[in-house]
Amino acid sequence: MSNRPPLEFHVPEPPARPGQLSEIAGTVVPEAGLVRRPDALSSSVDLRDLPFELIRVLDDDGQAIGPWDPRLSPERLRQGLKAMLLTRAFDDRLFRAHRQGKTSFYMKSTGEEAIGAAQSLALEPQDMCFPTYRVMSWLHARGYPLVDMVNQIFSNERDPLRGRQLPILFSARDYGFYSLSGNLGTRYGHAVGWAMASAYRQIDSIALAYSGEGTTAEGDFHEALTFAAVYRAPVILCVTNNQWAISSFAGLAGTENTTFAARAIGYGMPGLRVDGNDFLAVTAATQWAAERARGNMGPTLIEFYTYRVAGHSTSDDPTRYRPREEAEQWPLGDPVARLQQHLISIGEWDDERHSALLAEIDAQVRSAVREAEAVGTLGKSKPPLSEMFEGVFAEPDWRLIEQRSEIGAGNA
Amino acid sequence: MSNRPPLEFHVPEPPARPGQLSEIAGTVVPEAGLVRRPDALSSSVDLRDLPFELIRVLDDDGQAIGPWDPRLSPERLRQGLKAMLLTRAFDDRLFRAHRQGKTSFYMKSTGEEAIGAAQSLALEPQDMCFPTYRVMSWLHARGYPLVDMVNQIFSNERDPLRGRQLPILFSARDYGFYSLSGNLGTRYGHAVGWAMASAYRQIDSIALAYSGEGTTAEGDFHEALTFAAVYRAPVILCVTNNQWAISSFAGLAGTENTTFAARAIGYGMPGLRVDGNDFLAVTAATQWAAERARGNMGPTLIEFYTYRVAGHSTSDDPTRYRPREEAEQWPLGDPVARLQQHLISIGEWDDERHSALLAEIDAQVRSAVREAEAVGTLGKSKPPLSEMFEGVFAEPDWRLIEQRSEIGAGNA
Amino acid sequence: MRELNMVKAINDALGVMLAHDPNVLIFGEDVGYFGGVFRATEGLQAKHGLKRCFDTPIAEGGIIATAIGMGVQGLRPVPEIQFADYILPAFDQLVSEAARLRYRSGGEFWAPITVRSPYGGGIFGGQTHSQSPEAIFAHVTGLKTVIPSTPYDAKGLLIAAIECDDPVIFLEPKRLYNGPFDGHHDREIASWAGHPAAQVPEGHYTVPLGKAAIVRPGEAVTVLAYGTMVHVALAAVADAGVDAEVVDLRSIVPLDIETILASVNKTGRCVIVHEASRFGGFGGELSALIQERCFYGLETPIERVAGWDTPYPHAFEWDYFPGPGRIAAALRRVMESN
Amino acid sequence: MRELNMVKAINDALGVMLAHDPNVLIFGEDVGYFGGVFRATEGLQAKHGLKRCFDTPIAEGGIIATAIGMGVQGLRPVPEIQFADYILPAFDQLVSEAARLRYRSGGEFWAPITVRSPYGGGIFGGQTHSQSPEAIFAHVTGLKTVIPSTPYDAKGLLIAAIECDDPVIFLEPKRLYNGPFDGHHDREIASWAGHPAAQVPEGHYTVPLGKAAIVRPGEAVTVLAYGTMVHVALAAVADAGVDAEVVDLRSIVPLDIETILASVNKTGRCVIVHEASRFGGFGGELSALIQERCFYGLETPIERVAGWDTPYPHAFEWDYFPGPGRIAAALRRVMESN
Ligand SMILES: Cc1ncc(C[n+]2csc(CCOP(=O)(O)OP(=O)(O)O)c2C)c(N)n1
Ligand SMILES: Cc1ncc(C[n+]2csc(CCOP(=O)(O)OP(=O)(O)O)c2C)c(N)n1
Ligand SMILES: [Mg+2]
Ligand SMILES: [Mg+2]
Repeated sequence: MSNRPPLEFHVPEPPARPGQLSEIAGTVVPEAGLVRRPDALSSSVDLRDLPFELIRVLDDDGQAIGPWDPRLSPERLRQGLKAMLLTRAFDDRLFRAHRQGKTSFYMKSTGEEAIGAAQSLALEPQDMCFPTYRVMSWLHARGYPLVDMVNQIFSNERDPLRGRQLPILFSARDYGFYSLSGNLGTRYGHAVGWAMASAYRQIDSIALAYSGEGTTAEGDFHEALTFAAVYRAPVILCVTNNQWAISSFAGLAGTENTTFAARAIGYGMPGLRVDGNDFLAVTAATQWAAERARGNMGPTLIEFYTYRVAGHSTSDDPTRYRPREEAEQWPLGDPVARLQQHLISIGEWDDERHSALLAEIDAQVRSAVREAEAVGTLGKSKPPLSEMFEGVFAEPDWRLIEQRSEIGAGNA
Repeated sequence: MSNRPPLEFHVPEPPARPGQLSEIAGTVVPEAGLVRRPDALSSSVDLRDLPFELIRVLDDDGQAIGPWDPRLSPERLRQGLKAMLLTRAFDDRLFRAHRQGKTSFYMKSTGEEAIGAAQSLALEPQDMCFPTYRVMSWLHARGYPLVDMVNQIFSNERDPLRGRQLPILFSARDYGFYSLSGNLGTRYGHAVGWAMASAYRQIDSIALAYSGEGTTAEGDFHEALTFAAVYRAPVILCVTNNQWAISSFAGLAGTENTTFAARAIGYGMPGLRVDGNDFLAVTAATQWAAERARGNMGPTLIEFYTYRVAGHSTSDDPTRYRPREEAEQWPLGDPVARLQQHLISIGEWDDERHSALLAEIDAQVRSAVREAEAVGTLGKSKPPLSEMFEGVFAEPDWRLIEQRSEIGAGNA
Repeated sequence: MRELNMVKAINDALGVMLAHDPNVLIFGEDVGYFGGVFRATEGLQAKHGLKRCFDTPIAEGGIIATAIGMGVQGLRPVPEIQFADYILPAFDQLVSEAARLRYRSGGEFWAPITVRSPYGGGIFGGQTHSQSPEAIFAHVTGLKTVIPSTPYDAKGLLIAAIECDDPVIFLEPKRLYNGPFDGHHDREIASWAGHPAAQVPEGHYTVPLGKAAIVRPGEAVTVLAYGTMVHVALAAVADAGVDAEVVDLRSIVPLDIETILASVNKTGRCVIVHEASRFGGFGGELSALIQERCFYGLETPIERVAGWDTPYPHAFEWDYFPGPGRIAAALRRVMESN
Repeated sequence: MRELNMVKAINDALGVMLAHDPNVLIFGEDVGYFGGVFRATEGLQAKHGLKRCFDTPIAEGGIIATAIGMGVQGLRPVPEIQFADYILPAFDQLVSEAARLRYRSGGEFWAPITVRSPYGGGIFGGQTHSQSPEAIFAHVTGLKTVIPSTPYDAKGLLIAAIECDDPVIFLEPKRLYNGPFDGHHDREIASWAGHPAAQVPEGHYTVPLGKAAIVRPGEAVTVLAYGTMVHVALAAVADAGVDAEVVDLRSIVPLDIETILASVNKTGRCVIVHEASRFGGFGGELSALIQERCFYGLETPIERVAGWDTPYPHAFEWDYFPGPGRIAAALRRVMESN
């Protein structure tokens, strides 16, 4: 025993820190089109190789190749492109609104727009997503009114969430978008329960849950996977592995020697690992998992491999903890540019239409912000004070009634 | 969509319920000696097949075969046999003591004695186990004084835990046995922190943690695995899969299509699946994982496949939820009988010595119980009342001092 | 009307609701085939089917998360947590999710779940089968907390809780399952047989949440209690020979402040009793509320009788448990002082 | 002596302890290279090395479990929970394990851990970055709960907490990190510059746990507060023009009952202030204790000023926050009545 080196524990470190050479460009990326596409109703026992592959459809030239090509209509591709561009424009505008003091907080999805957009379009209106704050493209793809979103971000009188919630922690039931909250991971299990309720009620709605890769470390993640596996709930469980959790890299969530998708093996469910910057691959994987769920084959875990291009939120500066150039060198490229290139390469898009679309989106976002500003920005306008006491319970009890009147917010 | 059958969720059910034919005898058990034994310092990436095998050393004739044979000395084998027999005799005696009203609660390890006994002997005195209530054989293998154990079970004046804890929820630091508690799963992560502290302090102690298979569903289990994997902590993480969690069978923990050992794959650690009723296989797997831990290769997850022969505790009657004959039909046999058979087959044991040993053990247990009874059984004797207020903090604060004197339990 | 003990009354309530409302479903550790470690769900799976009453993995957070997700779709799940001591792994789900969902979503989503859990001591369950966590739930805005003390109330309150659109923590005093334990642990064990509140109507009825019951009217002093302590308080009142008014709160959120204030305004004296440890317990809130609202009518200080500020100690169960002796002593003190 | 703001004083305490005791180590989400989202651990990894101050997975239960295991081996871990709102996933580890380990093991094992966590409101953090969970910790037997209100105290209390052999919850009022916020949110933001309690000695010193500070002596009424509310109370006292004695509790467990009783016995009046919602909050315990022990000396009812019984509402931050206006009104009521 004495001739062994002393015990040590290991603290994972990211490939590079500010001032060090980013190694990310050197990440070996498998070519598009190579991963097999088994039948969606296969036994999970026969799918244990998939978590170590990377499903990609769009190749470097913007061509869709291989068995996972979902063969979407050009119309659908343009819808996706628009949703992604809108998300990006909206993010940029509202991030600036925060800098201008119009709201308290904002978070961008830059670089990850394909995920929410593709999945929103791939699923049915009656399906429900259990989102994170970084899949706003789900809502943009489904046409959620921009002005309502800005009203929420400004916590003004028209805020659909009545001034009660932090900016961007939306809730939009009619758009299949479950209530967000600041607590990471807590809603993953709600998706499982919701999916079980669909089955119980024998309605045809499935659930889709999101977790950041950092959040997979929470016990809630494991319990949700366990329940989903045990009851074969019709749910799609997604991990958006954007490499970063604030300042912590993905290795800190326990995947230096494995993948997030591989977690699926231990629960007896399929795990797919998918290029999250590839609109077509995201769509295809989602369709496959949805077919499986609707066929009573239970849950699928999908890891979307992507990159968080912006800072975590308005509260941090990413250049303090990672090389500035890392985002540009990210080898899977920009999801917007890749879909745009694909559309152009199949002759369904051109620069002119692109510029026109950008202008249209810009006008939409501007007008929504203008309209919301007219109502008021944070602190300049808010819902009636009585809203502070509503919604604690279905009906307020004497404490709330007393306190409401104590503060002069009405008796009724 | 409309031509699909309606959504359903699935509620797992055990192979048989009371009155149904037990299918357990039909469980296909792989032969002993077939599983490869890779180098203990191999990369986890090359070990992903192991969780789906079953490591067995003792064959049906009691011969030790294959690469996992730990080649233990006859002396060590006899030590193991004695620890297991002692555990069984102690369990039977104290279970009866509960029926006689001498204590409030008891739990037996019947059928699972090999696990704690083999691991206790395979690890070093300075190592620490983080037990469940079903590995008391760890203590019996290390010679914990029986009378102290009975005093604890009787919560009498000499109870080493000062009357504060439920019977059998021991703590025995000097025997490498961490404090038990009623809360399932909560100590799994303590083992990881303890192991990291060893590494931090550069002492040569590793940790071993136990979880029942039912308990693996807790978030704590996953968080412990994550921390162990991330920091490559020198810890052995065991799951004792005894098929039952009170009335729930193992499938309810999410392994109808996979194994508990396979959970390891998703964390990038090796997962071994081991015949838990085979003293030699348990020893060999533990030695392998210990070598790995001491070689700074981090944690190993080991699933011990075994069977809970008795009821869950003194509070339940297992014939209410499983066929009475299931235990006898368990295809991996009785760990005690199997080790005994092996010792006999190598000429190191015989019926005479066995009877002598049983008599010796019986006398030891009787004398310990008699001695503890002389001190007092539950309610007949207890530690001084002041002990109720000790140990809440390192030093009692004014509340405890006031309350202690209010109850007349002394001022100092 | 039949005579039922408390656990049978709870079982009856669950059976009634399963029959009454297809949206009700029940799950938890060992609740399915086995019928629960306290038999509260006995026979329900056999009668109503595998999908209406089933076992779960051992993961309390997951049980509550699943229930919330189901509740959001309009179901009324009634999850069981096997012991209230094991509700803590689900505490974040209850506080950050169940309790907050309606508020934060602007009313779009809510979680009409009823979390049943046996709680309290007196059964030699040691540290982790005896605790009373009601205070930490009472502090959470958005949760209701209900605690019955009789078979009749248990059934009626449980049905009311299941029909309530808010998340309810339903704590069942396990020491009362089989009989109205009055704390005289050295005397013969009583069963519910012959107790008036063990007369339980068949079928559907409710006891409203937020209404206390005056279980013994009196003029001299008000005793506030809930759960097992209601019966212990009644015994203490008899032992002390004081004309106390004993109020069974039945739910601590919503709290029946009117009944409490009316009683204390009448008696001018108050003793609060609970099993949970005293410091930071729910008795503090009750004491503060009464003091704020009845200050000028109080003759003597409000007293609290509660568990000591230690973990629940196995061998010292009867020293720890707020028994009739301690309550009677407090009653005498309150009557004598001033 | 240097002038430090509160977050720098905390950073200083951590640095002193890392240098002073090789058994101290620090970990939590983003605390390593990045230095924490509030910069409390800035520079510590660079100075003391990767194994003394490092990042963790996002799993609060795992963080505390790991800390307990380390503590058992004699280390003194100082884990950070990024926001106190996110301490709930670790609640079971804190209550069922850290708090109970010494007791249940008959003194064989204990967990000398100090859990740091920014808490409280006033920063437009919305529901889940603003809460004050101290009451649920105060109720747990076996945990200590400490809340500083100045840079000087923050450093001295944190060092005392780390050296304490019991588990300590160390709640840092995040609104005070950069300045002594007095609740006048519409006025210019103050920094710690020039504040006497921002004078922080170099090196090692302690402020004992369990000792309150009289931050403003007075005769007319006692104000009990902690954290941000100490400064808000001081402003309210000035606004109301009342000769109040303002007591900063500094730790709520152990509680400095002597100082509290001495003050209330002197003034005969008491206002309790905390940010957490009122019902079931720690103010109830304080009110009950005082009422029990100073009953005959109280001139007027003890008042509580606290957050409303709602979740923490983003747009209504200043309506919810117990500001100087509400506290001054309570002071006036208490002085006027009777
Ligand atoms: C329970 C909980 N713990 C900690 C936090 C603080 N926090 C907010 S976001 C974040 C990082 C999340 O990373 P990841 O899951 O990878 O999602 P991403 O932001 O990359 O989309 C942390 C630690 C929180 N919100 N909730
Ligand atoms: C957190 C928690 N939840 C529930 C229980 C109640 N309980 C005690 S033992 C048990 C079953 C455990 O089964 P398993 O993990 O398989 O261990 P085994 O008893 O088979 O060794 C349950 C549900 C508990 N003690 N703690
Ligand atoms: Mg991330
Ligand atoms: Mg088991």
